[in-house]
Amino acid sequence: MTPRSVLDHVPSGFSLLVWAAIWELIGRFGGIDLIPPMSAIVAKAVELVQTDAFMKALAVTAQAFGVGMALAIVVGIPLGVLMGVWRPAERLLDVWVNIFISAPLTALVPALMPLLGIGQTTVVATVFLFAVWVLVIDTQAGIRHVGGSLVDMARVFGGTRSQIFFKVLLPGALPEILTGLRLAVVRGVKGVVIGQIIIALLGFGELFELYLQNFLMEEFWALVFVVFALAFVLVELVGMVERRFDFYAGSR
Amino acid sequence: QRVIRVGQADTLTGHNLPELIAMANAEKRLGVKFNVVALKSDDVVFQAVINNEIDIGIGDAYKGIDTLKAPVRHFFLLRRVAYFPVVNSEAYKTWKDLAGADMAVHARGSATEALALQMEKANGIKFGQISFVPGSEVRIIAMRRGTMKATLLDLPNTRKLTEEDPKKFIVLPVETQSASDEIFYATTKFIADNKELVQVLCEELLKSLRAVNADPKTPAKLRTELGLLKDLPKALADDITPYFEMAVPGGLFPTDGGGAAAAKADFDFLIAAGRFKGQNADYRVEDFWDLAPLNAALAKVGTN
Amino acid sequence: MAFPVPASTLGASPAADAPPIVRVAGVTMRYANGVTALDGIDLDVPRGKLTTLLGPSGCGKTTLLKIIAGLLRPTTGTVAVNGTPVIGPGPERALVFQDFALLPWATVLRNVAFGLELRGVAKSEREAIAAKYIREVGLSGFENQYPNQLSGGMRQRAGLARALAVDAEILMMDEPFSAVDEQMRRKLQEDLLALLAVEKKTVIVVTHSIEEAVYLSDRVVLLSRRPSRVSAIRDPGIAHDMPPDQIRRDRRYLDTVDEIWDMLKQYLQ
Amino acid sequence: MAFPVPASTLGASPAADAPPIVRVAGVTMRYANGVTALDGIDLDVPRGKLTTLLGPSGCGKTTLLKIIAGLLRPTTGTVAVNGTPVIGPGPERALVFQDFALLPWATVLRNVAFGLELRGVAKSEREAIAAKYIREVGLSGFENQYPNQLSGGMRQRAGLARALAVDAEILMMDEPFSAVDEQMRRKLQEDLLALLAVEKKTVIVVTHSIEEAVYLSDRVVLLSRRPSRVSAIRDPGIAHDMPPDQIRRDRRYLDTVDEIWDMLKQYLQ
Amino acid sequence: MTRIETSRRGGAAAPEAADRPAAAVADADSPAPARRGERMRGERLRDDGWPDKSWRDKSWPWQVASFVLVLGAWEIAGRWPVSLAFPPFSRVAVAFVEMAAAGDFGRAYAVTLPPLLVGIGIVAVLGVGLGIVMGLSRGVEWIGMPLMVVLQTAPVAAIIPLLTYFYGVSPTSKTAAVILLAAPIVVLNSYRGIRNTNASLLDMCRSFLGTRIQQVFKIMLPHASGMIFAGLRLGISAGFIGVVLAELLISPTGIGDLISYNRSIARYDKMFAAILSILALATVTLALLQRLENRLFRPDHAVSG
Ligand SMILES: Nc1ncnc2c1ncn2[C@@H]1O[C@H](COP(=O)(O)OP(=O)(O)OP(=O)(O)O)[C@@H](O)[C@H]1O
Ligand SMILES: Nc1ncnc2c1ncn2[C@@H]1O[C@H](COP(=O)(O)OP(=O)(O)OP(=O)(O)O)[C@@H](O)[C@H]1O
Ligand SMILES: [Mg+2]
Ligand SMILES: [Mg+2]
Repeated sequence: MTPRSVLDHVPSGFSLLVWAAIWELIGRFGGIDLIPPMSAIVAKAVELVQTDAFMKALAVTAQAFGVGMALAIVVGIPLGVLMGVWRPAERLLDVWVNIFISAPLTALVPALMPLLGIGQTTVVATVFLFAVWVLVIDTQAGIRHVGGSLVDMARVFGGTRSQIFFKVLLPGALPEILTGLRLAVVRGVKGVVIGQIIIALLGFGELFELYLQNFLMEEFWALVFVVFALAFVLVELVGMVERRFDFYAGSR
Repeated sequence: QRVIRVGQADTLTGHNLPELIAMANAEKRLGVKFNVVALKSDDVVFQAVINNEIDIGIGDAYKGIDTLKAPVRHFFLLRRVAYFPVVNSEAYKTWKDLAGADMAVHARGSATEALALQMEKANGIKFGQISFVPGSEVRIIAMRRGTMKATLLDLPNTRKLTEEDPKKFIVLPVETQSASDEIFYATTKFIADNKELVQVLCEELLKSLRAVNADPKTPAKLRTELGLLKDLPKALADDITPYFEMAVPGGLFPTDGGGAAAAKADFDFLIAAGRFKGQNADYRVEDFWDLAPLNAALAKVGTN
Repeated sequence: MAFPVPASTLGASPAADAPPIVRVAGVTMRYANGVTALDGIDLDVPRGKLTTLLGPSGCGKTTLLKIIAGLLRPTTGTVAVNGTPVIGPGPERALVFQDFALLPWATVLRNVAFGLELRGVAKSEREAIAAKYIREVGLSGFENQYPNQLSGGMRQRAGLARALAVDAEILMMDEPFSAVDEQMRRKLQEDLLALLAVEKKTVIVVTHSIEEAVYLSDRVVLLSRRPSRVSAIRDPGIAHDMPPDQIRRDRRYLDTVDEIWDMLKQYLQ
Repeated sequence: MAFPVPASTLGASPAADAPPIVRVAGVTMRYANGVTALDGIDLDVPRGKLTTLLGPSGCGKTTLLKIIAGLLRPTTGTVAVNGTPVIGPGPERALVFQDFALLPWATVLRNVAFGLELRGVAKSEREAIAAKYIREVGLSGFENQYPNQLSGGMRQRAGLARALAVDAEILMMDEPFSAVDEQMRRKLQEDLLALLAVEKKTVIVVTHSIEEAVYLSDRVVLLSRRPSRVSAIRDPGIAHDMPPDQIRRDRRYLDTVDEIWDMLKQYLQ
Repeated sequence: MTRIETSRRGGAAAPEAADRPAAAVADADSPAPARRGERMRGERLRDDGWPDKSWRDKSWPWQVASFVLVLGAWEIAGRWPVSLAFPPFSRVAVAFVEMAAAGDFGRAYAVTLPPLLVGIGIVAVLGVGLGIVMGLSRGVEWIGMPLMVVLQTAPVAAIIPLLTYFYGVSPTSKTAAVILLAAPIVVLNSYRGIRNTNASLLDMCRSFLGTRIQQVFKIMLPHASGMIFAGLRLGISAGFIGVVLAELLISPTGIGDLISYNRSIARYDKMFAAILSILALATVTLALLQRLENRLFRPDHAVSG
């Protein structure tokens, strides 16, 4: 086998093991006190997830994330639908949605604090702000995608407005809505972490700060990896649903 | 059960045990619950207090009271300033060398910042930039790595660093410090509405601090007894007693709750730091402190 | 209104005398962006016959079909079906789409029954009807497949079954076979003629293919370049009971194809 | 190697005796995913003639063309051009793509000159050559347009000009007209024949359209369903100097179309 | 074997479906659900999957209405007031002018922008380079792709304070923060741009005897330029986030200081003016980049299609 075809048979995610090994070596022999060996981090991560402190932080974080995402969904999808079906709404809001989707929203977070206080509300708002725009844009794009002959078809066969909306537009936009949801989850996770560490030291933010200020590097990295793993699993879950509906994304 | 929200600008560690112990005891006497939250910085704590999101702040509110005329008063001095200017001797040897150099301190609005400003004045120099790096532990790492050349460190970390490499890390001469680092404060309304609570808290703080001063092992012991900070990582738990064994002889914990004398000293300090304009006489203690609860508490538990 | 048959019409269709099922009168269509697609179209569609609309690309064939379907409102002019003015889609008209317009998330069965579903027909009833037409178009056995599991030809069969299932008088098709490959197209054409011999409908087909138009139609309507008008009408007069390869060798078929090609060639480039 | 002409071949082509320009011998193609597209193809392409590959959808026509073009390597078997085995693309072969394969960011002029650009021909020279072929395919005046400003037919003309510009002996076309509309297709077919009368090339065309194949070709190669083999070869023997509408009425044309249609029909559905 | 096939074997760890049709999703963090061959109605889709907004209805009544609507809503909410910490737009506008006149912005951006520019510059050169190499070499792809995907999903914001350990409180830390946030997206987009090169264009190039080098420079790079620039835009957007985060988390300087200082002294109008300034700066920068891209690489986007 050529080296090329060897690679064909190794799943590409496996290269992460190579990186982990490099990390382990740096951790052991690199003499950088900030980078403990990977093995120690993993051991610490196992320990960490069993502590009360972690569970409490997880609960606080999950709550902020859940409420923020729920708000983003409740606001984002209808807004996207509105902008998809009603031209004036799109013309009025399109610019703003596009500004906010790429704006450094982080700068807005400090402003939320005097507005909403130092508690969960601000973190919820941060999650919401990070997640909502991509949902709006993708929902809108999804609705647009269905726009063509499927709607005409439903009209020809005598569909009413609500039939067209529920039987054609919504299921038709589902692939994009799910893509939007997945991207919103990625952004929402960023939002919850940024919110927690910029504003109030809540949940994981508090743990990060505690470990960092006291130079507990094993705990710090363990938490980084655990949070990553949680985010990854969440994103993959949405991704799985998304792939289930993806088969018709190219054929509407 | 009533919850009293207390805010401070750091994550909770063993260093906070004296006040945690006091609050735990006060809880038992008052039937309330103290809920301590850690916020990003001192100015966030102050804002939270004036916005009524937090009942009691730990830190200081001098600047806020001065500029905003905020209805906030200090009522108990918890910890004095004990920070030392540590420099990398390969870069700087005297105060004069620090002119134009970067100086790292804890946080905006913190005592370390004021201290840095005071040092500029006292030595007739101007730092290049004062940058904010929260956590003495973080700053000593940066000092070790050479990415930071001058900073203010608390007592234990100063010792740690200078003992590690006495040639490389030196402490520049400073006048004895008597300024406050962390003070309990609240809105006038809160203090007025909760006279008993504030007084009891002061009493318990006095008792707790006196106990710590008498035996630096007390915090670690009481932590287990009272079940405080249960989730503290082991490395931090092990550090509790060494910290107090160093901090107590350094005179960090006052036994009298501060009061007028502390306020006057703070005015001097803030004026020297350039954060207050004018002279000591221009500032009145009662604009910044509500001495009544402390005095009542002292009357109850004795003036030592 | 004068029926615009040019003098050169070959073979008079007998249907031209019966009242037309669709009458398009003075229809002009100007889109919001200023494009004038149709410019005064007058057209009668004979009942029970297959009429094709043929014209250069972009001339407005789809536009005209959508206006007849009631999906678009003309800027001026009227369309009447059975004497009643068209103000929107109606149950007497059904459409077959160029891109099939099947719901990708629904099975063939549900897709074929979808027109009935929208009309509120009960599930068991509409599925029985759908099953019948699925058989008729030759899709038996594929009821529970999804459109992406079908070939282009099969998808168009499903689209046709859906249009047949609602039992409309008029079947309209916008380039029904242009998205399937040539050989399948030929097969579908033959099958369509066989099916129509049974189903007896009025059919309006839009196409680009001259051969297809002449092969399928009782009447071919030629549109000019945009802004388009009816430039000629031909009734090939081919007996559709001949075998397909006979038709394709028929003099009249070949002549009509050539004549139309000569007319349309001028519009290209 | 035996030349696989079935007994039923109509009209022996005189070129069959001359040495073939392309000789495909025992070519089998098995894709990595296990699909066997071609199963022992033997085929000679006569020099200076137009040969079409015809077969049901997915049978492996594109695969075979790509193998001849040197873009794919067959699993077994060989292809020889002028007696030299093919190991990759060569200057004697040029391809016209179904999806045009024009660089969207380049003007028509640069696109047409692109083959020469890749060969390092100097800018002024290659643009002169390109301009000539742009004229020849009827695109004059569009030199500085971008592909997105052209219609499908015009894009395919640009693709054709690009293939002509490199002056290859063999021109290969994969469904060259399937992405343009019927009428434009017919026009392009006629123009292609006119062009080839001047340019004298060996041409291999892949198509789905029986009419197109018979109309254009000196030789039609029929492929069976996948895994595909050569199922028949027909040389329609039509004189291409007849006017197009004459060809389409020619007995031999019509007979060949019908015969091929009868053979291919079995592969549908 | 055509190259498109190999590109379908995306990273197993990719949180987005790497087996999508080519150019399906611009990247895991971008709002571009456009699929291959699909066109949004009335909206041109560029082949990098980004809706090309240049067609957008620029008629001024709608633009004016849009601004009046949003800024008006802000003004009303501010005057109502929703909160004392939420000044109306007019006050913020005044504060903005004051601060601009006083040179506050000049001073702040003199501190904020250099690390941002340096970081983006580094990412633009090295990140795009790495992405391209990853797209061209299976080996580099295998080793690099999953790492980039991880970096993109990981809570990188938490790591930013750690940078002080490495680089102290210097502009270097901020530069590192910018790179950390911007690099994954830029690398991944460049990679996907190369990988999703239209297979038929590659075949065309090969059949006209293009060399590998010609294939890369005449086909892949121009073709990927859309995705690469989309990545750069996302990267710049992430870079802005990075520099603001660094200024808020590591040490308040520059625009981050302007925001947190004005908050700490309760000058909310000035705080919002500072926030507004960076939002506007980011928006304008991204818009300009889009123009530049069209001008440099895709002249065909400028003409009507
Ligand atoms: N919604 C619309 N808005 C503006 N112009 C339109 C719209 N739909 C179609 N047009 C324009 O109207 C003209 C006729 O379009 P139409 O689709 O009816 O032509 P067609 O004959 O069906 O074309 P084809 O042969 O390509 O299917 C075209 O020039 C087209 O660009
Ligand atoms: N790269 C590939 N990998 C695996 N299978 C392939 C590949 N390319 C083509 N095939 C399969 O090989 C068979 C022949 O494909 P090919 O494209 O050559 O057929 P075709 O005759 O050109 O089809 P069409 O008429 O649709 O153009 C098909 O079944 C196809 O699915
Ligand atoms: Mg049309
Ligand atoms: Mg093919």
